[in-house]
Amino acid sequence: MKKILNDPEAYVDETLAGLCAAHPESYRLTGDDGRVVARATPGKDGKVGIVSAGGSGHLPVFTGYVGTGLLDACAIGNVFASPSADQMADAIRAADQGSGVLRLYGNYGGDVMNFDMAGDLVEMDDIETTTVLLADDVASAPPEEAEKRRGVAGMVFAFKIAGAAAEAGLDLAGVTRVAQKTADACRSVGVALSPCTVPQAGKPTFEIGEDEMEMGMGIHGEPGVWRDKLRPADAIAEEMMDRLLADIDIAQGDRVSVLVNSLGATPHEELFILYRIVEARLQAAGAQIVMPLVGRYATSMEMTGVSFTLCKLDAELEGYLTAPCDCPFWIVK
Amino acid sequence: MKKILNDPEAYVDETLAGLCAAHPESYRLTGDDGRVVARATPGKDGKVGIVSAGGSGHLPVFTGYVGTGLLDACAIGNVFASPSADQMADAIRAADQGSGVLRLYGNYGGDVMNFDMAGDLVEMDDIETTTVLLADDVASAPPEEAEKRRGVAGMVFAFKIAGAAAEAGLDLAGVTRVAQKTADACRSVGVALSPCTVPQAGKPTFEIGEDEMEMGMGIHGEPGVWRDKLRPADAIAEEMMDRLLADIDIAQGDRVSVLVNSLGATPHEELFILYRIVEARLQAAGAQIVMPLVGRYATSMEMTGVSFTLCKLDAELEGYLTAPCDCPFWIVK
Amino acid sequence: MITVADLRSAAFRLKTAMEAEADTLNTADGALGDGDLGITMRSGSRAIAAAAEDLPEDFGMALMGCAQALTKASSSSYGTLLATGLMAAAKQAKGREGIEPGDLSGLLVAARDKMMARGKAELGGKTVLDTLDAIATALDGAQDPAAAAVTAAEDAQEAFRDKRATIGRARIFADKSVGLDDPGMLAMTKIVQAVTGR
Amino acid sequence: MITVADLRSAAFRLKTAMEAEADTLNTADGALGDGDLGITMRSGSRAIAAAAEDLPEDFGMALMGCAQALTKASSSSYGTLLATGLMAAAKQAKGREGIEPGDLSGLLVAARDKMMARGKAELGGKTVLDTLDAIATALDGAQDPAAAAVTAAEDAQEAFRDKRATIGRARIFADKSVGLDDPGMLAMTKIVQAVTGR
Ligand SMILES: Nc1ncnc2c1ncn2[C@@H]1O[C@H](COP(=O)(O)OP(=O)(O)O)[C@@H](O)[C@H]1O
Ligand SMILES: Nc1ncnc2c1ncn2[C@@H]1O[C@H](COP(=O)(O)OP(=O)(O)O)[C@@H](O)[C@H]1O
Ligand SMILES: [Mg+2]
Ligand SMILES: [Mg+2]
Ligand SMILES: [Mg+2]
Ligand SMILES: [Mg+2]
Repeated sequence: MKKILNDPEAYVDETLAGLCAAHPESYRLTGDDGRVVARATPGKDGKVGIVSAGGSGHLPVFTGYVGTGLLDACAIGNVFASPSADQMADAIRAADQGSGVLRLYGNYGGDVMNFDMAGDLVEMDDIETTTVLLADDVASAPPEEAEKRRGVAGMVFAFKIAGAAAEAGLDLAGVTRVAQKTADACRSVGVALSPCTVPQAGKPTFEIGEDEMEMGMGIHGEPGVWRDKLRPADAIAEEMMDRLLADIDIAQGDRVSVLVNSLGATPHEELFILYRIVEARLQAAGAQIVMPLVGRYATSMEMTGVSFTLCKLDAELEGYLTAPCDCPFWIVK
Repeated sequence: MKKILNDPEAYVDETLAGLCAAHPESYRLTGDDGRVVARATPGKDGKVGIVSAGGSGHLPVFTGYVGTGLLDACAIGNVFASPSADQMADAIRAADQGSGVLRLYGNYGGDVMNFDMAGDLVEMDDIETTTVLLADDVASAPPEEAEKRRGVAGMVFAFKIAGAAAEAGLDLAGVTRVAQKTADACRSVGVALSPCTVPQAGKPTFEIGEDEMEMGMGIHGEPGVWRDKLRPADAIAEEMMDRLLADIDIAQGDRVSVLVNSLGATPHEELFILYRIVEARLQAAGAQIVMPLVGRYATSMEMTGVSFTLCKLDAELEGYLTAPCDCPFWIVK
Repeated sequence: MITVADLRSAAFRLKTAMEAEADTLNTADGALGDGDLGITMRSGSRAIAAAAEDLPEDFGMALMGCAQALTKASSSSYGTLLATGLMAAAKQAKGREGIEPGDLSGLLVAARDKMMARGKAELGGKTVLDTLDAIATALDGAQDPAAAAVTAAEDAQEAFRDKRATIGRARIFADKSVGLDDPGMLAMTKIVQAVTGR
Repeated sequence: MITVADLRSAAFRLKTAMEAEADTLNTADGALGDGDLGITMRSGSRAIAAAAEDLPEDFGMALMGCAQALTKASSSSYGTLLATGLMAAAKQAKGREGIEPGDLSGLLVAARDKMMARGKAELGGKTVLDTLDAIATALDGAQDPAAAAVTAAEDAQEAFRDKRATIGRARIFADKSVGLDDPGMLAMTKIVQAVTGR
């Protein structure tokens, strides 16, 4: 949990400076106070814009996914903190190509309130906006209250699929419909083994024993479902799959994509060990796995742990999922 | 430093099983005991084969870089341990398309001895082989003994550039020459903040204080140049650049690629913070940065730390570096 | 009359208090949430204190200046809600040199209502709204407004302690929240203590 | 005569010793290297002990069986060198039912030379080669070969302790290596102690 940084207050601005310096062909820093990342080359005129926003500390989420077939712009807050309504309004303006903008982001109080305020602000610019919230973390509320759930790694599928729909030329209502269908089709669950440190807080987000793990923990260290001794990889994966499959119907012949995601420190080696069980469970359910993603797609800096996301596909979603996209963190050809 | 695993003895085989299950379009497990990863679709007939080998625990190095415009096959040992000569021989055979095979790997005693033995073994199969060793870690020996240095992340440039040269149709001597030129053009240095745990050892590779860092540490926890209190990011980056620039001539107008690499746990956010200094130093030297790489290209599982690699380019190397490649961990279009 | 000068010194007291309480608030928020409330209040109050150096003479505009400083510094749920409330109060106080203690209750009601609309939450949900509501009621005709406000905040916090959280991150752990102070209520108690100097 | 039965029981003693010494050897290797020598020797000796269950009657072929088991289990520098040495000795002993104590020195010389070729290293470099060389010399005409071998290994380890490493990972830290045992020499001392039962 050791960090390489300068002044904690500068963590985000220095990160963004480096991000845009390393990838000037992809990213452009904009907004009143440089907290908006937009595509270096904007999408084509008349394309529906897609904008996201949220706290820093989750790379490639959020800013990393600004790119062709993905997001048009993104407002980014301090680590684990929402950007301001003004910054979000700047991002909406940067994303607009004259056909309206979809706000696509995770269900967290601060983000929702500020994006609502941002929507009010851009009404004056005559930019039409819609909203789709990701609320995919099954550990954060029972199915009856599914709309209250936290948004986690399912976001990645929504960015990809909605981004491809916008690139394909759907209008705002169409892109919004596809994004909502994706959000509805995603279920995630996470497990954490060790915390990360928010630079401005200077100490770990939670404490946990050297031999413990927590099931269902949130990406900012929000409490999970249980905490107990560290279990073997296969047992962890089985329980995560139990929880996901209990929450979504996967039937014989269904086509499903899956994301086995490291929260940061957990290495690829261990993701692949877990993937064996994910694959076996989906095969046992009769499902066909489409374009599995294994890697660091939505992180919590140096947190140790993983999340699984299932995204149940229909032909429309599958077409957009497998369509081309291009950003420094994710290329689909 | 907590791990998600089953039986430590099964760590590598389960990792490989998951790797190939998740990416069957890219990888095929082969070899007598399943410790060789080869391209799912072999390179075209007559292409020079490129083979690598080394210990597990460094994903995407080594097996991850099997792919178009990269490696043809790779033998993989236990975590941080060389594969056997038999396994390497199997990998050489899998890489051969009738025009000989380049052995391209890092300078470690066990790997060298076994790859030498493997070369003897495949002589009977009439497969011509050559060898290029990466010895890019400037912290591991003074310039006078440069050939004794450890091989670290510079390997990634060598895989990419030699891979493109082979794809372009160069013969074995040509691919070997290009690979050697790349190896000669690379300099790396690493810094570690916290160790990783080798599953079979069950405890961290080294001990280090909560407020300490080590400059020049090796990717298996081999000792570095100094150990001291953790310094600010910019100071760390400056010293790493000092060490690299002292070891290679970078003059006005030179074209240089750079890899800012996480050893595992260090998040992208911090790599970008460091990148600011890397860019500033290269710009100050008058160099033009080409295709900078920032991410997890060569890891030590969950180790916290970073390495920098400079790769000084001429027109030939730059052409191959920026040529297309495709594996699940790295796509260049 | 409460003037901009009073607002300014209250801002400085707030900053001092929030520097000191940051860890406590982070910990309270970390029990069921993301543990950032101390950071929010520390950077928010620093920003307000910095803005306080040159606030306009108009009391309403001065409140608006505080709200904008807060918005720039912190956009967590709590920071956004506080800024929303401050703006609502600012609107009412606009054009005046200062406010009378008797105006306080009305300003708080305005803030509370706007915050309910922004956060889409009801009273009784164990949030900062309930503290504000209790203070507004207590201030209505109070002899010693400062004392009344502090007591009302402390009492509300205690009264809700054994209830279940219904809003925000803590809602997910409603059962565990019984017996724990809502971090936003706790923060409001500390804010009121600091600005009144009690 | 030393027979395959003796070899088998030596293999079991070796496994027991290496299970016990794994941490010590990892630590010694970790001081200047990658800390895996204990893992190498533990998995290597486990594999040899497993192979020992059914070794062929031919002493040379039996040695070859041990070498192959070692190769499959461990390919670190040390494992590879030991296997190389075993194979060289195996070649010399091929076709015989057993070996005489008087043959031991010659077998060790053969092993040592093949290992020098494989590792491209010289004698005097503070490696396992120096221990093997010392043992080979001590065994030449020894009355009590077991005692002579153990003493030679221990003495070599001590004699080289204050020299600088010249080979392998430790070479990079030659200055720091002064005063530290070479891990490969340490391991060979423990191997000799285990196989002789001294
Ligand atoms: N929608 C809401 N309405 C009213 N109060 C709320 C709301 N959401 C959060 N709060 C208050 O804010 C406090 C948490 O603030 P904060 O830590 O900033 O939230 P977060 O980190 O989840 O954005 C809660 O204890 C509660 O008092
Ligand atoms: N080239 C060599 N020639 C002779 N002995 C060597 C050589 N390389 C290593 N050794 C011996 O092996 C020991 C280290 O073994 P090991 O830990 O397996 O190395 P590594 O982990 O670097 O592959 C050293 O202490 C030394 O005695
Ligand atoms: Mg919070
Ligand atoms: Mg928060
Ligand atoms: Mg070693
Ligand atoms: Mg080793």
